[in-house]
Amino acid sequence: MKERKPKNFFVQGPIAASFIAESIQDHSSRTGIGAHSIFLGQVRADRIDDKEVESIEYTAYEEMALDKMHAIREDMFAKYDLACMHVYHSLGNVRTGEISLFVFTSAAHRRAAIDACQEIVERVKSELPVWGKELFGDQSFQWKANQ
Amino acid sequence: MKERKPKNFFVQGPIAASFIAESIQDHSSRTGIGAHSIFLGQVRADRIDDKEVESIEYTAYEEMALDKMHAIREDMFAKYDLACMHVYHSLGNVRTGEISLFVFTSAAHRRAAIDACQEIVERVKSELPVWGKELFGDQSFQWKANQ
Amino acid sequence: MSIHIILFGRLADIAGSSVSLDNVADTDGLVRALHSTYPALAESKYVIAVNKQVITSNTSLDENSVVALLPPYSGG
Amino acid sequence: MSIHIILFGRLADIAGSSVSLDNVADTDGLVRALHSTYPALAESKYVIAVNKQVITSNTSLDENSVVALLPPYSGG
Repeated sequence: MKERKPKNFFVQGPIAASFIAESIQDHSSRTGIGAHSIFLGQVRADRIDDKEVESIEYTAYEEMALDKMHAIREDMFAKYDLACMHVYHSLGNVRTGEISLFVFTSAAHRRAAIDACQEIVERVKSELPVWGKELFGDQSFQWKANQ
Repeated sequence: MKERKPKNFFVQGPIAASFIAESIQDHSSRTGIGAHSIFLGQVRADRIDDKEVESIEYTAYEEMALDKMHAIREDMFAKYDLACMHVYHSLGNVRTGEISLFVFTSAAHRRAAIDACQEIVERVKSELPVWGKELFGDQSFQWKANQ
Repeated sequence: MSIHIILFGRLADIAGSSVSLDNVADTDGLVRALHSTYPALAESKYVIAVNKQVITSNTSLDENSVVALLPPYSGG
Repeated sequence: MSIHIILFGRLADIAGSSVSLDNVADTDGLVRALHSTYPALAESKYVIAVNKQVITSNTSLDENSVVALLPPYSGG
Protein backbone atom coordinates (compact mmCIF):
# COMPACT_ATOMS: atom_id res chain seq x y z
CA MET A 1 0.00 0.00 0.00
CA LYS A 2 1.34 3.35 -1.00
CA GLU A 3 1.48 5.76 1.87
CA ARG A 4 0.51 9.35 1.25
CA LYS A 5 3.61 11.49 1.68
CA PRO A 6 2.75 15.10 2.58
CA LYS A 7 5.29 17.60 1.36
CA ASN A 8 7.49 19.13 4.04
CA PHE A 9 6.68 22.82 4.26
CA PHE A 10 8.95 23.64 7.18
CA VAL A 11 12.03 25.75 6.61
CA GLN A 12 14.92 26.02 9.07
CA GLY A 13 15.28 29.65 10.16
CA PRO A 14 13.83 32.70 8.39
CA ILE A 15 12.30 32.71 4.91
CA ALA A 16 14.50 34.86 2.61
CA ALA A 17 13.07 37.54 0.32
CA SER A 18 15.13 35.97 -2.49
CA PHE A 19 13.29 32.68 -1.94
CA ILE A 20 9.97 34.51 -2.29
CA ALA A 21 11.20 36.12 -5.52
CA GLU A 22 12.21 32.71 -6.91
CA SER A 23 8.78 31.32 -6.04
CA ILE A 24 7.12 34.18 -7.93
CA GLN A 25 9.49 33.81 -10.89
CA ASP A 26 8.76 30.08 -11.06
CA HIS A 27 5.17 30.93 -12.01
CA SER A 28 5.97 32.98 -15.10
CA SER A 29 5.62 29.90 -17.31
CA ARG A 30 2.12 29.26 -15.92
CA THR A 31 0.39 31.59 -18.36
CA GLY A 32 -3.11 30.60 -17.25
CA ILE A 33 -2.47 32.46 -13.99
CA GLY A 34 -3.81 36.02 -13.71
CA ALA A 35 -3.53 36.67 -9.97
CA HIS A 36 -1.20 35.83 -7.10
CA SER A 37 -2.01 36.49 -3.46
CA ILE A 38 0.80 36.39 -0.90
CA PHE A 39 0.77 36.63 2.87
CA LEU A 40 3.97 37.06 4.86
CA GLY A 41 4.23 36.83 8.62
CA GLN A 42 7.09 38.92 9.99
CA VAL A 43 8.43 38.65 13.54
CA ARG A 44 7.44 41.77 15.45
CA ALA A 45 9.54 43.44 18.14
CA ASP A 46 6.70 43.50 20.67
CA ARG A 47 7.41 45.27 23.95
CA ILE A 48 6.30 43.48 27.10
CA ASP A 49 6.83 45.68 30.16
CA ASP A 50 10.37 46.99 29.63
CA LYS A 51 11.56 44.12 27.45
CA GLU A 52 11.48 43.71 23.69
CA VAL A 53 11.13 40.52 21.68
CA GLU A 54 14.40 39.84 19.82
CA SER A 55 13.43 36.61 18.10
CA ILE A 56 10.95 33.77 18.08
CA GLU A 57 12.01 30.14 18.40
CA TYR A 58 9.52 27.95 16.55
CA THR A 59 8.87 24.30 17.31
CA ALA A 60 6.21 22.01 15.82
CA TYR A 61 4.70 18.59 16.05
CA GLU A 62 5.93 18.08 12.52
CA GLU A 63 4.26 14.80 11.58
CA MET A 64 0.86 16.08 12.66
CA ALA A 65 1.44 19.48 11.03
CA LEU A 66 2.22 17.80 7.70
CA ASP A 67 -1.04 15.83 7.89
CA LYS A 68 -2.97 19.00 8.74
CA MET A 69 -1.40 20.92 5.88
CA HIS A 70 -2.26 18.11 3.52
CA ALA A 71 -5.91 18.37 4.62
CA ILE A 72 -5.90 22.16 4.23
CA ARG A 73 -4.44 21.81 0.74
CA GLU A 74 -7.12 19.31 -0.31
CA ASP A 75 -9.88 21.54 1.09
CA MET A 76 -8.54 24.61 -0.73
CA PHE A 77 -8.32 22.92 -4.12
CA ALA A 78 -11.84 21.52 -3.63
CA LYS A 79 -13.26 24.90 -2.60
CA TYR A 80 -11.44 27.34 -4.88
CA ASP A 81 -10.44 27.33 -8.53
CA LEU A 82 -6.73 27.53 -7.71
CA ALA A 83 -3.81 27.02 -10.07
CA CYS A 84 -1.36 26.51 -7.21
CA MET A 85 -0.80 26.93 -3.52
CA HIS A 86 2.42 27.02 -1.51
CA VAL A 87 2.95 27.39 2.24
CA TYR A 88 6.25 27.67 4.08
CA HIS A 89 6.68 28.02 7.85
CA SER A 90 9.90 28.54 9.77
CA LEU A 91 11.25 26.27 12.47
CA GLY A 92 14.00 27.34 14.87
CA ASN A 93 15.09 30.90 15.42
CA VAL A 94 13.67 33.84 13.45
CA ARG A 95 14.71 37.36 14.46
CA THR A 96 12.51 40.44 14.47
CA GLY A 97 12.07 41.84 10.98
CA GLU A 98 12.51 38.41 9.41
CA ILE A 99 9.78 36.35 7.72
CA SER A 100 8.44 33.18 9.41
CA LEU A 101 5.35 32.42 7.31
CA PHE A 102 4.88 32.56 3.53
CA VAL A 103 1.50 31.70 2.00
CA PHE A 104 1.26 31.93 -1.79
CA THR A 105 -1.84 31.21 -3.89
CA SER A 106 -2.34 31.62 -7.64
CA ALA A 107 -5.43 31.46 -9.83
CA ALA A 108 -6.78 32.62 -13.16
CA HIS A 109 -8.84 35.28 -11.37
CA ARG A 110 -8.17 37.36 -8.28
CA ARG A 111 -11.17 36.28 -6.17
CA ALA A 112 -10.02 32.66 -5.80
CA ALA A 113 -6.40 33.59 -5.11
CA ILE A 114 -7.27 36.24 -2.50
CA ASP A 115 -9.97 34.25 -0.69
CA ALA A 116 -7.92 31.07 -0.54
CA CYS A 117 -4.82 32.89 0.73
CA GLN A 118 -6.79 34.52 3.51
CA GLU A 119 -8.43 31.25 4.55
CA ILE A 120 -5.10 29.40 4.54
CA VAL A 121 -3.55 32.03 6.83
CA GLU A 122 -6.40 31.62 9.34
CA ARG A 123 -6.18 27.84 9.22
CA VAL A 124 -2.39 27.83 9.54
CA LYS A 125 -2.69 29.94 12.69
CA SER A 126 -5.54 27.97 14.25
CA GLU A 127 -4.91 24.38 13.12
CA LEU A 128 -1.18 23.80 12.79
CA PRO A 129 0.55 22.41 15.89
CA VAL A 130 3.32 25.02 15.89
CA TRP A 131 4.53 27.04 18.87
CA GLY A 132 6.50 30.24 19.08
CA LYS A 133 8.70 31.08 22.05
CA GLU A 134 9.34 34.82 22.20
CA LEU A 135 12.91 35.44 23.34
CA PHE A 136 13.94 38.69 25.02
CA GLY A 137 17.45 40.08 25.09
CA ASP A 138 18.03 39.07 28.71
CA GLN A 139 17.62 35.31 28.11
CA SER A 140 14.05 35.40 29.43
CA PHE A 141 11.13 34.33 27.23
CA GLN A 142 7.39 33.99 26.98
CA TRP A 143 5.26 31.63 24.94
CA LYS A 144 3.58 33.45 22.08
CA ALA A 145 -0.24 33.53 22.07
CA ASN A 146 -2.09 33.92 18.78
CA GLN A 147 -4.92 36.42 18.61
CA MET B 1 1.57 77.74 -2.71
CA LYS B 2 3.05 74.28 -2.54
CA GLU B 3 1.40 71.86 -4.89
CA ARG B 4 0.77 68.34 -3.71
CA LYS B 5 3.01 66.03 -5.73
CA PRO B 6 1.62 62.48 -5.86
CA LYS B 7 4.30 59.80 -6.15
CA ASN B 8 4.60 58.18 -9.55
CA PHE B 9 3.61 54.54 -9.22
CA PHE B 10 3.89 53.65 -12.90
CA VAL B 11 6.68 51.37 -14.06
CA GLN B 12 7.76 51.00 -17.69
CA GLY B 13 7.28 47.36 -18.71
CA PRO B 14 6.86 44.36 -16.40
CA ILE B 15 7.48 44.38 -12.64
CA ALA B 16 10.43 42.11 -11.87
CA ALA B 17 10.34 39.46 -9.12
CA SER B 18 13.66 40.88 -7.90
CA PHE B 19 12.00 44.27 -7.40
CA ILE B 20 9.31 42.60 -5.29
CA ALA B 21 12.01 40.88 -3.22
CA GLU B 22 13.77 44.21 -2.65
CA SER B 23 10.50 45.79 -1.54
CA ILE B 24 9.98 43.00 0.98
CA GLN B 25 13.59 43.18 2.18
CA ASP B 26 13.27 46.94 2.67
CA HIS B 27 10.72 46.28 5.41
CA SER B 28 12.96 44.13 7.61
CA SER B 29 14.02 47.19 9.62
CA ARG B 30 10.36 48.04 10.33
CA THR B 31 10.11 45.77 13.35
CA GLY B 32 6.63 46.95 14.30
CA ILE B 33 5.31 45.11 11.25
CA GLY B 34 3.84 41.65 11.78
CA ALA B 35 2.02 41.04 8.50
CA HIS B 36 2.48 41.80 4.81
CA SER B 37 -0.20 41.23 2.20
CA ILE B 38 0.77 41.24 -1.47
CA PHE B 39 -1.31 41.04 -4.63
CA LEU B 40 0.28 40.47 -8.02
CA GLY B 41 -1.53 40.75 -11.33
CA GLN B 42 0.03 38.53 -14.01
CA VAL B 43 -0.75 38.78 -17.72
CA ARG B 44 -2.78 35.73 -18.72
CA ALA B 45 -2.56 34.00 -22.12
CA ASP B 46 -6.31 34.12 -22.70
CA ARG B 47 -7.58 32.38 -25.82
CA ILE B 48 -10.13 34.26 -27.90
CA ASP B 49 -11.46 32.07 -30.69
CA ASP B 50 -8.30 30.59 -32.17
CA LYS B 51 -5.94 33.34 -31.04
CA GLU B 52 -3.94 33.70 -27.84
CA VAL B 53 -2.98 36.87 -25.99
CA GLU B 54 0.81 37.36 -26.21
CA SER B 55 1.10 40.61 -24.31
CA ILE B 56 -0.85 43.58 -22.97
CA GLU B 57 0.07 47.16 -23.89
CA TYR B 58 -0.91 49.45 -21.00
CA THR B 59 -1.69 53.14 -21.36
CA ALA B 60 -2.99 55.52 -18.71
CA TYR B 61 -4.23 59.01 -18.14
CA GLU B 62 -1.26 59.42 -15.85
CA GLU B 63 -1.99 62.77 -14.21
CA MET B 64 -5.50 61.68 -13.25
CA ALA B 65 -4.29 58.24 -12.13
CA LEU B 66 -1.75 59.84 -9.79
CA ASP B 67 -4.48 61.97 -8.22
CA LYS B 68 -6.74 58.91 -7.83
CA MET B 69 -3.96 56.88 -6.25
CA HIS B 70 -3.26 59.70 -3.85
CA ALA B 71 -6.93 59.65 -2.79
CA ILE B 72 -6.90 55.84 -2.40
CA ARG B 73 -3.77 56.08 -0.25
CA GLU B 74 -5.32 58.69 2.04
CA ASP B 75 -8.49 56.62 2.39
CA MET B 76 -6.55 53.47 3.23
CA PHE B 77 -4.44 55.10 5.94
CA ALA B 78 -7.59 56.68 7.42
CA LYS B 79 -9.52 53.41 7.40
CA TYR B 80 -6.87 50.83 8.34
CA ASP B 81 -4.06 50.75 10.86
CA LEU B 82 -1.39 50.38 8.18
CA ALA B 83 2.36 50.69 8.56
CA CYS B 84 2.88 51.12 4.83
CA MET B 85 1.34 50.72 1.44
CA HIS B 86 2.94 50.50 -2.00
CA VAL B 87 1.35 50.15 -5.42
CA TYR B 88 3.11 49.73 -8.77
CA HIS B 89 1.41 49.41 -12.16
CA SER B 90 3.04 48.74 -15.51
CA LEU B 91 2.82 50.98 -18.55
CA GLY B 92 3.80 49.80 -22.03
CA ASN B 93 4.22 46.19 -23.03
CA VAL B 94 3.94 43.30 -20.56
CA ARG B 95 4.08 39.75 -21.92
CA THR B 96 2.07 36.78 -20.69
CA GLY B 97 3.51 35.35 -17.47
CA GLU B 98 4.91 38.74 -16.46
CA ILE B 99 3.64 40.92 -13.60
CA SER B 100 1.78 44.18 -14.33
CA LEU B 101 0.35 45.07 -10.90
CA PHE B 102 2.00 44.91 -7.46
CA VAL B 103 0.03 45.92 -4.38
CA PHE B 104 1.86 45.64 -1.04
CA THR B 105 0.44 46.49 2.39
CA SER B 106 2.04 46.06 5.81
CA ALA B 107 0.63 46.33 9.33
CA ALA B 108 1.23 45.18 12.88
CA HIS B 109 -1.60 42.68 12.53
CA ARG B 110 -2.82 40.62 9.60
CA ARG B 111 -6.41 41.88 9.45
CA ALA B 112 -5.47 45.45 8.45
CA ALA B 113 -2.85 44.34 5.92
CA ILE B 114 -5.13 41.77 4.24
CA ASP B 115 -8.28 43.92 4.15
CA ALA B 116 -6.46 47.00 2.86
CA CYS B 117 -4.64 45.05 0.14
CA GLN B 118 -7.88 43.55 -1.11
CA GLU B 119 -9.65 46.91 -1.14
CA ILE B 120 -6.77 48.60 -2.97
CA VAL B 121 -6.84 45.93 -5.70
CA GLU B 122 -10.56 46.50 -6.27
CA ARG B 123 -10.12 50.27 -6.34
CA VAL B 124 -7.12 50.10 -8.69
CA LYS B 125 -9.17 48.02 -11.12
CA SER B 126 -12.30 50.18 -10.92
CA GLU B 127 -10.98 53.71 -10.37
CA LEU B 128 -7.65 54.09 -12.14
CA PRO B 129 -7.82 55.42 -15.70
CA VAL B 130 -5.63 52.68 -17.15
CA TRP B 131 -6.32 50.65 -20.28
CA GLY B 132 -4.95 47.34 -21.48
CA LYS B 133 -4.77 46.44 -25.14
CA GLU B 134 -4.48 42.67 -25.56
CA LEU B 135 -2.13 41.89 -28.43
CA PHE B 136 -2.33 38.62 -30.33
CA GLY B 137 0.51 37.04 -32.29
CA ASP B 138 -0.92 38.07 -35.67
CA GLN B 139 -0.75 41.85 -35.01
CA SER B 140 -4.47 41.97 -34.18
CA PHE B 141 -5.67 43.14 -30.77
CA GLN B 142 -8.66 43.66 -28.54
CA TRP B 143 -9.22 46.09 -25.71
CA LYS B 144 -9.18 44.34 -22.33
CA ALA B 145 -12.39 44.45 -20.28
CA ASN B 146 -12.17 44.12 -16.50
CA GLN B 147 -14.61 41.78 -14.79
CA MET C 1 -12.48 79.62 -27.79
CA SER C 2 -10.74 76.31 -28.55
CA ILE C 3 -11.19 73.29 -26.29
CA HIS C 4 -8.55 70.62 -26.17
CA ILE C 5 -9.80 67.04 -25.72
CA ILE C 6 -7.72 63.96 -24.99
CA LEU C 7 -8.95 60.45 -25.73
CA PHE C 8 -7.82 57.08 -24.43
CA GLY C 9 -8.04 53.38 -25.20
CA ARG C 10 -10.48 52.36 -27.91
CA LEU C 11 -11.69 55.98 -28.24
CA ALA C 12 -8.25 57.00 -29.47
CA ASP C 13 -8.55 54.31 -32.15
CA ILE C 14 -11.66 56.15 -33.36
CA ALA C 15 -10.71 59.81 -33.16
CA GLY C 16 -7.00 59.92 -32.38
CA SER C 17 -5.49 60.69 -28.99
CA SER C 18 -6.29 64.40 -29.09
CA VAL C 19 -8.84 66.62 -30.76
CA SER C 20 -9.44 70.39 -30.68
CA LEU C 21 -12.92 71.86 -31.02
CA ASP C 22 -13.98 75.46 -31.47
CA ASN C 23 -17.21 77.05 -30.34
CA VAL C 24 -18.23 74.68 -27.57
CA ALA C 25 -19.35 76.20 -24.31
CA ASP C 26 -20.09 73.12 -22.28
CA THR C 27 -19.73 69.34 -22.25
CA ASP C 28 -23.14 68.71 -23.81
CA GLY C 29 -22.15 70.86 -26.77
CA LEU C 30 -18.80 69.14 -26.96
CA VAL C 31 -20.40 65.69 -27.06
CA ARG C 32 -22.80 66.77 -29.82
CA ALA C 33 -19.94 68.15 -31.91
CA LEU C 34 -17.76 65.07 -31.37
CA HIS C 35 -20.51 62.57 -32.15
CA SER C 36 -21.34 64.44 -35.32
CA THR C 37 -17.70 64.30 -36.50
CA TYR C 38 -17.00 60.77 -35.19
CA PRO C 39 -20.25 58.76 -35.26
CA ALA C 40 -18.47 55.68 -33.81
CA LEU C 41 -17.95 57.63 -30.59
CA ALA C 42 -21.71 57.81 -30.10
CA GLU C 43 -21.79 54.02 -29.95
CA SER C 44 -18.90 53.82 -27.46
CA LYS C 45 -19.17 53.67 -23.69
CA TYR C 46 -17.18 56.39 -21.94
CA VAL C 47 -17.19 58.99 -19.18
CA ILE C 48 -15.93 62.55 -19.41
CA ALA C 49 -13.38 64.04 -17.04
CA VAL C 50 -12.98 67.81 -16.80
CA ASN C 51 -9.76 68.81 -15.11
CA LYS C 52 -9.20 65.19 -14.00
CA GLN C 53 -12.63 64.93 -12.33
CA VAL C 54 -15.27 62.67 -13.80
CA ILE C 55 -18.42 64.75 -14.39
CA THR C 56 -21.96 63.43 -14.15
CA SER C 57 -23.90 66.41 -15.54
CA ASN C 58 -23.42 69.13 -18.13
CA THR C 59 -20.38 71.24 -17.22
CA SER C 60 -19.37 74.58 -18.68
CA LEU C 61 -15.93 74.82 -20.24
CA ASP C 62 -13.38 77.54 -20.70
CA GLU C 63 -10.13 77.64 -22.63
CA ASN C 64 -8.19 76.27 -19.65
CA SER C 65 -10.42 73.20 -19.29
CA VAL C 66 -8.73 69.86 -19.80
CA VAL C 67 -11.35 67.50 -21.18
CA ALA C 68 -10.71 63.76 -21.32
CA LEU C 69 -12.86 60.97 -22.76
CA LEU C 70 -12.35 57.77 -20.80
CA PRO C 71 -13.62 54.34 -21.92
CA PRO C 72 -14.16 51.66 -19.24
CA TYR C 73 -10.95 51.13 -17.25
CA SER C 74 -9.07 47.88 -17.63
CA GLY C 75 -5.93 48.23 -15.55
CA GLY C 76 -4.47 45.54 -13.31
CA MET D 1 1.93 -1.71 28.90
CA SER D 2 3.96 1.47 28.57
CA ILE D 3 2.52 4.55 26.86
CA HIS D 4 4.81 7.12 25.30
CA ILE D 5 3.71 10.75 25.55
CA ILE D 6 5.23 13.74 23.75
CA LEU D 7 4.76 17.29 25.00
CA PHE D 8 5.18 20.61 23.24
CA GLY D 9 5.61 24.30 23.98
CA ARG D 10 5.09 25.39 27.55
CA LEU D 11 4.05 21.85 28.55
CA ALA D 12 7.55 20.62 27.72
CA ASP D 13 8.88 23.27 30.11
CA ILE D 14 6.83 21.58 32.84
CA ALA D 15 7.34 17.87 32.21
CA GLY D 16 10.03 17.61 29.52
CA SER D 17 9.41 16.81 25.88
CA SER D 18 8.62 13.16 26.44
CA VAL D 19 7.26 11.02 29.28
CA SER D 20 6.51 7.30 29.55
CA LEU D 21 3.69 6.00 31.73
CA ASP D 22 2.87 2.42 32.74
CA ASN D 23 -0.54 1.02 33.54
CA VAL D 24 -2.77 3.50 31.76
CA ALA D 25 -5.56 2.09 29.62
CA ASP D 26 -7.12 5.25 28.30
CA THR D 27 -6.62 9.00 28.02
CA ASP D 28 -8.62 9.79 31.19
CA GLY D 29 -6.30 7.52 33.17
CA LEU D 30 -3.29 9.07 31.47
CA VAL D 31 -4.40 12.59 32.39
CA ARG D 32 -4.97 11.61 36.04
CA ALA D 33 -1.51 10.05 36.25
CA LEU D 34 0.18 13.02 34.58
CA HIS D 35 -1.58 15.64 36.69
CA SER D 36 -0.65 13.76 39.84
CA THR D 37 3.05 13.69 38.84
CA TYR D 38 3.10 17.20 37.31
CA PRO D 39 0.50 19.37 39.12
CA ALA D 40 1.39 22.36 36.90
CA LEU D 41 -0.01 20.46 33.92
CA ALA D 42 -3.43 20.48 35.57
CA GLU D 43 -3.37 24.26 35.42
CA SER D 44 -2.31 24.37 31.77
CA LYS D 45 -4.56 24.60 28.77
CA TYR D 46 -3.99 21.82 26.24
CA VAL D 47 -5.62 19.28 23.97
CA ILE D 48 -4.63 15.64 23.51
CA ALA D 49 -3.84 14.06 20.16
CA VAL D 50 -3.82 10.28 19.79
CA ASN D 51 -2.10 9.15 16.59
CA LYS D 52 -2.06 12.75 15.33
CA GLN D 53 -5.82 13.22 15.78
CA VAL D 54 -7.10 15.59 18.44
CA ILE D 55 -9.55 13.67 20.66
CA THR D 56 -12.59 15.15 22.37
CA SER D 57 -13.62 12.25 24.61
CA ASN D 58 -11.95 9.45 26.56
CA THR D 59 -9.99 7.22 24.18
CA SER D 60 -8.54 3.80 24.89
CA LEU D 61 -4.80 3.39 24.36
CA ASP D 62 -2.54 0.52 23.40
CA GLU D 63 1.22 0.25 23.28
CA ASN D 64 1.29 1.56 19.70
CA SER D 65 -0.62 4.73 20.56
CA VAL D 66 1.25 7.97 20.03
CA VAL D 67 -0.08 10.44 22.58
CA ALA D 68 0.74 14.16 22.30
CA LEU D 69 -0.15 17.00 24.63
CA LEU D 70 -0.63 20.22 22.67
CA PRO D 71 -0.89 23.68 24.25
CA PRO D 72 -2.67 26.42 22.24
CA TYR D 73 -1.02 26.81 18.84
CA SER D 74 0.94 29.97 18.10
CA GLY D 75 2.44 29.53 14.64
CA GLY D 76 2.57 32.17 11.96
